Amino acid sequence: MWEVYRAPPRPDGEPSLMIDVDGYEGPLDLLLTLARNQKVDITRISILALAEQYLAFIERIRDLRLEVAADYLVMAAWLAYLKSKLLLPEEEGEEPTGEELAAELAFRLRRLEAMRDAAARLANRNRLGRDVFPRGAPEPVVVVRHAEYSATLYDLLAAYAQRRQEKAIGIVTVKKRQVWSLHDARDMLTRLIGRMADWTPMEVFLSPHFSTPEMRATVRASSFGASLELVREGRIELRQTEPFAPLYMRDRIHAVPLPAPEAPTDA
Amino acid sequence: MPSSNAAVVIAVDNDANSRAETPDDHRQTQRMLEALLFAAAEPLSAADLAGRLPEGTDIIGHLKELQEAYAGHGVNLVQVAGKWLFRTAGDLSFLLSRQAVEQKRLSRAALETLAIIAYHQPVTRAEIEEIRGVVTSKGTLDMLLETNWIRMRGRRKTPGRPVTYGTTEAFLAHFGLDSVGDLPGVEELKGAGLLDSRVPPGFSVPEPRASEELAPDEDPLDPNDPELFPQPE
Amino acid sequence: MPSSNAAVVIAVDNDANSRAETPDDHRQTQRMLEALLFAAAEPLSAADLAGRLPEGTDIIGHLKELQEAYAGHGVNLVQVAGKWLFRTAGDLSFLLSRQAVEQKRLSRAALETLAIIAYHQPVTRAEIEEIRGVVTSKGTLDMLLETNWIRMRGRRKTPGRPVTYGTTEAFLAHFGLDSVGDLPGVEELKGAGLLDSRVPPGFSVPEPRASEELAPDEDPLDPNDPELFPQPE
Repeated sequence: MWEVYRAPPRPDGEPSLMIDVDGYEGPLDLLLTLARNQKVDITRISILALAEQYLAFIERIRDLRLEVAADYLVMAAWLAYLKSKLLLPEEEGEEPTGEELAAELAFRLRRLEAMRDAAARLANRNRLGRDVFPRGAPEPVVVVRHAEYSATLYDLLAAYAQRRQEKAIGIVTVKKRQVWSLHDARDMLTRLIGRMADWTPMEVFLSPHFSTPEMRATVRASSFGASLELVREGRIELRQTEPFAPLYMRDRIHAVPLPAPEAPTDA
Repeated sequence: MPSSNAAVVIAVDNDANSRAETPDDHRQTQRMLEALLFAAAEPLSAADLAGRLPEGTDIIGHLKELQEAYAGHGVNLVQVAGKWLFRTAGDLSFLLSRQAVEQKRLSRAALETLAIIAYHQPVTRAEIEEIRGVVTSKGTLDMLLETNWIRMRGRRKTPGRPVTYGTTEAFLAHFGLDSVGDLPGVEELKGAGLLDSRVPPGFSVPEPRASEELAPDEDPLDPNDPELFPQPE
Repeated sequence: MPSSNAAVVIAVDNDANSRAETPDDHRQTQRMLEALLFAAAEPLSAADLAGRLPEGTDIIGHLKELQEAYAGHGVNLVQVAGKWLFRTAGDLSFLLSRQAVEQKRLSRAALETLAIIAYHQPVTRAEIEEIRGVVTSKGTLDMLLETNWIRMRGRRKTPGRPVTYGTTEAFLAHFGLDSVGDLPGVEELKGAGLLDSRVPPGFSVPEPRASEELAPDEDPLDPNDPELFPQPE
C-alpha cells in the first residue's frame, strides 16, 4: 500500500511535471513535491526559490493551454504576493511580514510532510488481518445457565401450613356427612311411634345412635326438630317439666292415660 | 576456502531431505508451524502444512515436537481425524463456559414438598404424597435434590424399601436455621397467622430431629445402588 | 453447597493478596491466561481476565511474564487498545499473507486523512483540510467511518459547532497500537510543534486524545441529531 502511496511517478525534470497536475492532491502537495525535488531539508528550504518554481510550473501549464484548477491559481497568486513581499523592502509596522508568511508556508509544508510520513509509517505497520493474524478458530465461550433457587422461610412455612390446613379441614368435611339430617331423625321416630304408648324419655330412643360423643349433639338436635314436626302433625305429644329437663314423648293416637310413676303432672 | 565450501554444497544437493537442519532453521520451522496452526480457521493436515513450508521439512517430526512443547500449557496441539489444531487444555475447558446464574423462585409444589421433607423427615415419597394429597412429580424431587437442600438419607425398612428424604446443612444455611428443631410448631404457626383456628383440635405438626443418624426403621443407602447413582456408561 | 462454597470464598478473600503463590499456582495461572487469550475472538482487558481468575491474582505481572515467554515464538502476546491479544509474529507475515482476505486498499487521500485524524484528534473536517491543503471528499470520511477506524467524537465549541473526529479501538487493534500515545513518532511530532493545528506553531501543543473523555472545547454529540444519524423513514 505504501508503495502505491509513494508511487505516483515523481518526475525529476520539469518537462514531465507539466502534464501531471492531476496527480497532485492540491497545490500544497505540488509545493511539497517541488520542495522534495530540491533535495534539501524542508526546514531549510528556500521559500523564495520554491515560490518561483511553482509560478514557473503554473506558467508552463498555461502556456500549453491546459486547464488549471482554481486552487492552484489561488496559490499562485498568493505566492506571487509572498515573492514581492520578500523581495521588496519591508514597510514599517506592516503585518504580517514576508518573513512571517514564508515561515507559515514552511510550517504548513513541514506539517503536511510529517503527516505523510506518519501515514506511511502507519500503513507499514504489521496490520491485523493483513500481516499478523488473530486466532483463526477462536473457541467460543459457552454460557451455561443454571438456576439458583431462592425462597424465604416465610414462603416455606406458609406453603406448609396452608397445605396441612387444607388437608385437615378436608377431613372435618368428611365427618359432616355423618351428621343426622332431620329426615333421618323423622324416619327413626316414625318407626318407633308404636312403642311410645306411654311417656318415654326421648333419650331412650336416641341412645343407640350415639356412636360417638360428636354424634350425640347432632342426633339430639335433629330428633328434637323432627319431633316438633310430628307434634305439629298431631302424631305425638311432647312434655318437659323444666328447662334442660329430660324430654318425654308418647304416641298421641294410642295414648293411655296411665301416669308413669315419676311422670310429671300436665302443665 | 572455496574448495571446501564447494564440497559442502555438493553434499547438500545430493541429500536434501537429510540435510542437517541448523538450530535456527529448526526454530524457525517451529515458529512457522505455530503461526500457521494458530491462524488457521480449520484443522490442518501435515500435507496442508507441507505446502507452506520449505520442501523436505520433516513435518510430522516437527509437529510432534511442537505438541510436546505445548503439552503442559493452557493450549495443546492435538490431532483430530488426522489433522492438527490448537485447542484449550481439557482441564481448563471450564474457563470457556460462563456460568450464568438465573435467580428462580421455587414453585408452589416444590415449596410444599420441601417443607414436608423438613418437618416430616425422614419421609418417603409416598408419605409426602399422602400429606400433600397430590402426586409429587419426580421432577420436583430432582429439582430439590439439585438445589442441595434435600438429600436421600436411606431406605425405610418396609416392603419396597422406599428411599427416605431429609434436609441438608445447605437447607439450614439458606433458611437461617440452626437446626430443623427450630422450625415453628403449631402454636407458633398460629401466632404468625399461618394457621387459622379452623384447624381441628387434634392438628399437629411433627417436631423434626435432624440427626445425621438413621432412624431405627431406616437402612443406609448403598453407594453402589445403580438406581440412585447412575453409573456412567 | 452454597454454604461450603461461601466459606472457601471468605477464606480466599481474607488472605488473597498476602497469600504466597505456590509454583503450581503460578503455573496454573499462566496456563489459564494462555487458554483464555488463545480462545478469545477479541482482545481481552486485564479486567476481563481478572473476572475469570482467582481473586487477588496479579494479572498484569502474569501477562507480562506470558508475553515474555512467547516473545520468540510464532505467536506473540501483544497489547492493543489497552487489551491483550495473541497474534502471529510480525516477521511471519510472508507465510500467512495468503490467508489475508483481500482488503480494500486505502487511497492515498484516505490514508492521509486517517493519519491526520489519529495524530490530531479531536479534529474537525476544516482542520483536516487546512493541513492537507485540499477539500476532503465526503466519500473519504464515510469510508473511514464505515471501516470503523474513525468515529465522530463530539462537536467543537466554536461557531458552527463542527463535528470532531477521532480514532476507535478497532483502529488501534488493526494497527497494533496500545494507545494513540504509541502512534509512531508522535513524541517527535509533538516536540516539533507539528501537531499544532494553529499557525504559526509554538503556542500550544495539543495531544491526540482517543479517550472517551471530551476535550474542554468539545461538546458531546446529540444522539438524535438528524444530520449525523439519519433516521429511518
